[in-house]
Amino acid sequence: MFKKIMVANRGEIALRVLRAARELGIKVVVAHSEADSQSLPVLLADEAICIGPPPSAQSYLNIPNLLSAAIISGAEAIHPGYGFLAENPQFAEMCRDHGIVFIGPTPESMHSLGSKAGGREIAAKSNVPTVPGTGVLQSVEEALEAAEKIGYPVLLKASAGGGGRGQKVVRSSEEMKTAFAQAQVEAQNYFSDPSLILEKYIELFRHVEVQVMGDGKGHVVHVGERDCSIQRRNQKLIEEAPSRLEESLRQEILAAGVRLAKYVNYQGAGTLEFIVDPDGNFYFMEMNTRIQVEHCVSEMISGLDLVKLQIKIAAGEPFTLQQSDIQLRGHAIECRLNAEDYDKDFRPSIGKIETLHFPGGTGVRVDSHLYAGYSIPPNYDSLVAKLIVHGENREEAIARMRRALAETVIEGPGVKTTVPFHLKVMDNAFYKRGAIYTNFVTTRMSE
Amino acid sequence: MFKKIMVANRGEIALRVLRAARELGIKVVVAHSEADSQSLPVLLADEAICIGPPPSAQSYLNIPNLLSAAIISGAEAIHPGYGFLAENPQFAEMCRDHGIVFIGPTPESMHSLGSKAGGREIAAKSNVPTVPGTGVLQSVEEALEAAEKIGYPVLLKASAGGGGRGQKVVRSSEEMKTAFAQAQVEAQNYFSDPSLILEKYIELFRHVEVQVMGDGKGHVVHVGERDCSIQRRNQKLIEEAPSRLEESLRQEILAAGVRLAKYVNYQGAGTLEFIVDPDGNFYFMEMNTRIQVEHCVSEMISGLDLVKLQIKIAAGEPFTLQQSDIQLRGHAIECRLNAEDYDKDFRPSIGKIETLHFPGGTGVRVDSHLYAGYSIPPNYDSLVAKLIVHGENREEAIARMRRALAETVIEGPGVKTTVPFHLKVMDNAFYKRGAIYTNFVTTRMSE
Amino acid sequence: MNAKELKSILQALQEHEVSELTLETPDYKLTIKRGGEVQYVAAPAPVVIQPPAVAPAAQPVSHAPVATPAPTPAAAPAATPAPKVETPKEDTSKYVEVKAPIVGTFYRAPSPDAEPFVKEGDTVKKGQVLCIIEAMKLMNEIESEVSGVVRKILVANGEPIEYGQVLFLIEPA
Amino acid sequence: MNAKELKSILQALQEHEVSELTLETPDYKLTIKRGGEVQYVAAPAPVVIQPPAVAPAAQPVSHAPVATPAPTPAAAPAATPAPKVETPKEDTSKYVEVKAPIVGTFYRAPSPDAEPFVKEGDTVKKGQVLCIIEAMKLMNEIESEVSGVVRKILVANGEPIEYGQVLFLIEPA
Repeated sequence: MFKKIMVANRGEIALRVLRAARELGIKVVVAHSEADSQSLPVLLADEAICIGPPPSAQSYLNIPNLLSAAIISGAEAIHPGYGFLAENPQFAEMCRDHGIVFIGPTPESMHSLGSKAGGREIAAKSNVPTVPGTGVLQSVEEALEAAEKIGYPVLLKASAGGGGRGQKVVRSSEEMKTAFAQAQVEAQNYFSDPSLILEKYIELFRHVEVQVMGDGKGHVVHVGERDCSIQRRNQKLIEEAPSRLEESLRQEILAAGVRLAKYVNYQGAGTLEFIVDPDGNFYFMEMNTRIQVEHCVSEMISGLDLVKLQIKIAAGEPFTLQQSDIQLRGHAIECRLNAEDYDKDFRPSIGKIETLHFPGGTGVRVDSHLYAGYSIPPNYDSLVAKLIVHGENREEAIARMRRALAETVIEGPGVKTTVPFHLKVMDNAFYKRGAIYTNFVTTRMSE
Repeated sequence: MFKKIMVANRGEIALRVLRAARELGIKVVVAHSEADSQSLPVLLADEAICIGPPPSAQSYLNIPNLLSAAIISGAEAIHPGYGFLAENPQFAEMCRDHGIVFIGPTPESMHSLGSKAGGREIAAKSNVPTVPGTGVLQSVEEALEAAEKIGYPVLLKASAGGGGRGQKVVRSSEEMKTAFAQAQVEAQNYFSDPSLILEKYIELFRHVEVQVMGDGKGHVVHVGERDCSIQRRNQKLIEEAPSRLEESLRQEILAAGVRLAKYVNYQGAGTLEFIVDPDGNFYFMEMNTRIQVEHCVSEMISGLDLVKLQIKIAAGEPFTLQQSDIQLRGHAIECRLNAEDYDKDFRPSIGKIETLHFPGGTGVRVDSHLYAGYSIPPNYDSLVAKLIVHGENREEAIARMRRALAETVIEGPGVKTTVPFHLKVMDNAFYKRGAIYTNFVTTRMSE
Repeated sequence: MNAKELKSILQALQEHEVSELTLETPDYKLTIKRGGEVQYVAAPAPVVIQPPAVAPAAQPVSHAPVATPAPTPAAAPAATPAPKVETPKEDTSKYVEVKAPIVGTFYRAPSPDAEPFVKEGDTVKKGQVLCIIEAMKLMNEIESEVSGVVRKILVANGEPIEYGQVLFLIEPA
Repeated sequence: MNAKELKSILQALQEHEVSELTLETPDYKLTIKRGGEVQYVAAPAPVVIQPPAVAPAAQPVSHAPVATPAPTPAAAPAATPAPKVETPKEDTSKYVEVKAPIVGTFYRAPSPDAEPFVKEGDTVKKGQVLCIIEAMKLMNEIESEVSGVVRKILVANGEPIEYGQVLFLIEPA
């Protein structure tokens, strides 16, 4: 096992990794920007190294500084968390070149799974359905032709994309030309790659994803699936496990996820995202080759520590966990508490936390880097806490989440959080019934 | 189901009951003394009623005021928590007389199980072994005769006692006369009843207890057992579930617990305490007819909410949970954080909490009524927080507890907690091996 | 001893205006002098010296951690009417408060049809019954502990009252 | 005791107007004197003396929620030597700080046997190489941004340095 690892991330996920490592007896170096020098992971770290000024591009995305920090501190491995460099094959490769273990999949599988087109190809080879669509399009003419075959509406997507960025719905051939040009520009801006693909656009669907863990040698297990349909502008806000799909469909999707991950000899923690339409058709979307924000709900129902498993697999420990060892129990829900003002269209809010009180009691878990006196820096994303609950069933989990949200106090001058949004969802009749598609926030919350 | 219940208790257990009730959609009245008017359960309550001045005798033990409070607030039931009136059959009876449901067993079974002598009799009838001993002793001569038969050392105990109070070890006939008189006085002082019983004194043993839930009509299930051997002056400090007993012995003890509880048609949550000697002999000690401080470890391994079950059973809901429905998973540990100065022989410490930070993350649960700005009143016991962890196995649970303790900050002028004690236990080689008897604190922690 | 511990020691010194501290433990020895040998030597000529104002040290406002809506005391204690702003002439500080010694229901009269025991403005004698508190079906008469004039009756007939709730204000004779 | 801890101790001393501190532990002995014997001697003419403004104390010292033992920065940033108390004549406020623009290992000389690029007291020109920072096996020369005199070298040869760490103090010409 490693003696020392470095976390190349910030906020709650840096703390999450630190906790897992500490429980394994591993020393933790936290690499941080100047804006995060008083952050909780830094304060709790065994060592902390400043790797750049506040802007991410110069710190959390600064590969030379991150590698130097790992080298001078003697860290044997780097955990990239999520976001930043977590899915950057080049970074993983440079880690390898410098004799540092990248806690994640190989650069090769990141590369092949990292693009939409690559993912579709692997899905086809492992017999996992994908949304009818194309490979990389060479021209708008090719796009028009493909759209005719598939039938409108269609979706233009950046081949290198993720997180819903750079996507455009096209409802007719008239719209195609402009949309194609715009999508190219966006793809270039967001992902430095203008390549586009085209897919059938499915308007109403659930976002269901399968959590897998693999040893890189063909052994893969799933840790159940999650429903992440409560989204706003393609950003997930609430996740739950298990999904509310009927059992046979659940099992089909879980099997498809494992099949694909086995096909690529996947190593470490990964997530296969599917869309599931109201008729029970499911399509593989993409694989996220990292730990995800919402991994906690899978931990709650399985009792496993997925980040520890990541570290153990990366350290070369034999991965002996069998599918039959994994017993899922009850129902878990996660609410992402963002520092945003729900009453003002989720406008980001920053400031110093003066009063902080998190809920406790049965079945309540809090993952947060906040502390009383901490100032939320303006440089990064707005996630400040994850509130996760577990109950015997979905009904109890919802009641518990409502109770826990009502106990939560995050206060300071100018600080607002999305707690009111989540309370509203927990009281929403559609949500309670489980009638949730990805358009929930826009169609089911107007009153 | 009830629409409104009253909590006749304070501190973390009042909060625990409030949380369970709130998740069930029940309004909660918190009865409180003048010293607790700013306590967290009072601040979170739907209603709060002051029932007396700070001394417990005039508030939390003031039956007329408590009943009046329930009546004027329209509460249909009273949850007594633990301690105070939780095991007072007279209170339970008066509740019944006033048409208020006492959330707990019937006054009759509390009465019969409440005394040592009664408990022994019931154990004998339900074929559960008890420590060789006597019924209530009429004289010191009778005590001497019994001690000769059983063999020294023997233990004199208050028949009405509990919590280790009013117990005396007698190692020879010479010591008996004085010890008998002293024990009588103590029994009178603590329990208003000088009746004594005598038992074989077992020096080295584990304290193992079985959690049961019954519907009052003969259906009883167990929720596993707990090991509570880490004690100081007969007060539990650390509890864990499951115990480290070998499986066949575990099953024997669990079966004995259920058998006894079934024999009395037990209703609600109860705990059967056993002592288990190094040779695997086990003896029933007594039954606690209430929810216990350490119920949380059983919740962690079972995923059940025992306080909700108590409320549901009291409300007359059918108790359909079968033994086969209860799947225990992993290992849980609870550390009781008391406001005591470990460096100064656990001297109580009171004061205002200025800085408070509780740990979070996977498998960590906190039950505490503390908040930043709260002043610990000097009138009640010193328990300020329960830190509970769950892990895949005992080793992970210990590592997690160590990690969680290290993240805990409870600070204020003059405020000390037992966190350092618990950290020391988590690092103790005997503890890690599980070589724990009730003399652990006195014999295994000197360095 | 780490930075954080030291910080809180320093803060305590400042709060309590301690100028010197020596602390020896098995682990360390600590000596601190605060304020130093700062001397303000005033010259013979007229000067205005403003000594450093001791900061009224940061008393953090203790926000109670409650985000839930305010309690809805349906049948409950609450009902004490909002304290009215007294006119300057009325000096309530001399009034004696009669508080509820038990929890129960407040009645101003011995029976629904009867006259109240007392009204505002009445003169009462020590030991005179002021009201009844019903608790567990028993009627408990509450007597005045002083002689004087009833100035305020703070609870309405039939209202539930909690322990220690103020029922009457009496101006002693 | 590392740089970060020392920093926060120094900050705390300033906030709480401590003039002297001595701390002895088995590991180290720390002595700090701040400000010295400050004397405000008023002149004979009418003057208004404004004593040092008390630190805006209302800033609650934010106790970071860290109960864990102090970091053990084995190979880590740390090592900034304790700032010495400057004599009144030495006004460090005019010095220019040369900070590390990258993370790496600090070298004062181009090779182990060579002379250091600069020594304290040396005069340097803008653009002159002051040191090397090795990062990912590359040697990065760090040049002076001003002309002046090297007053302090704050990092020892071969030490690891983090981003933004102050390496040199230069008094501009």
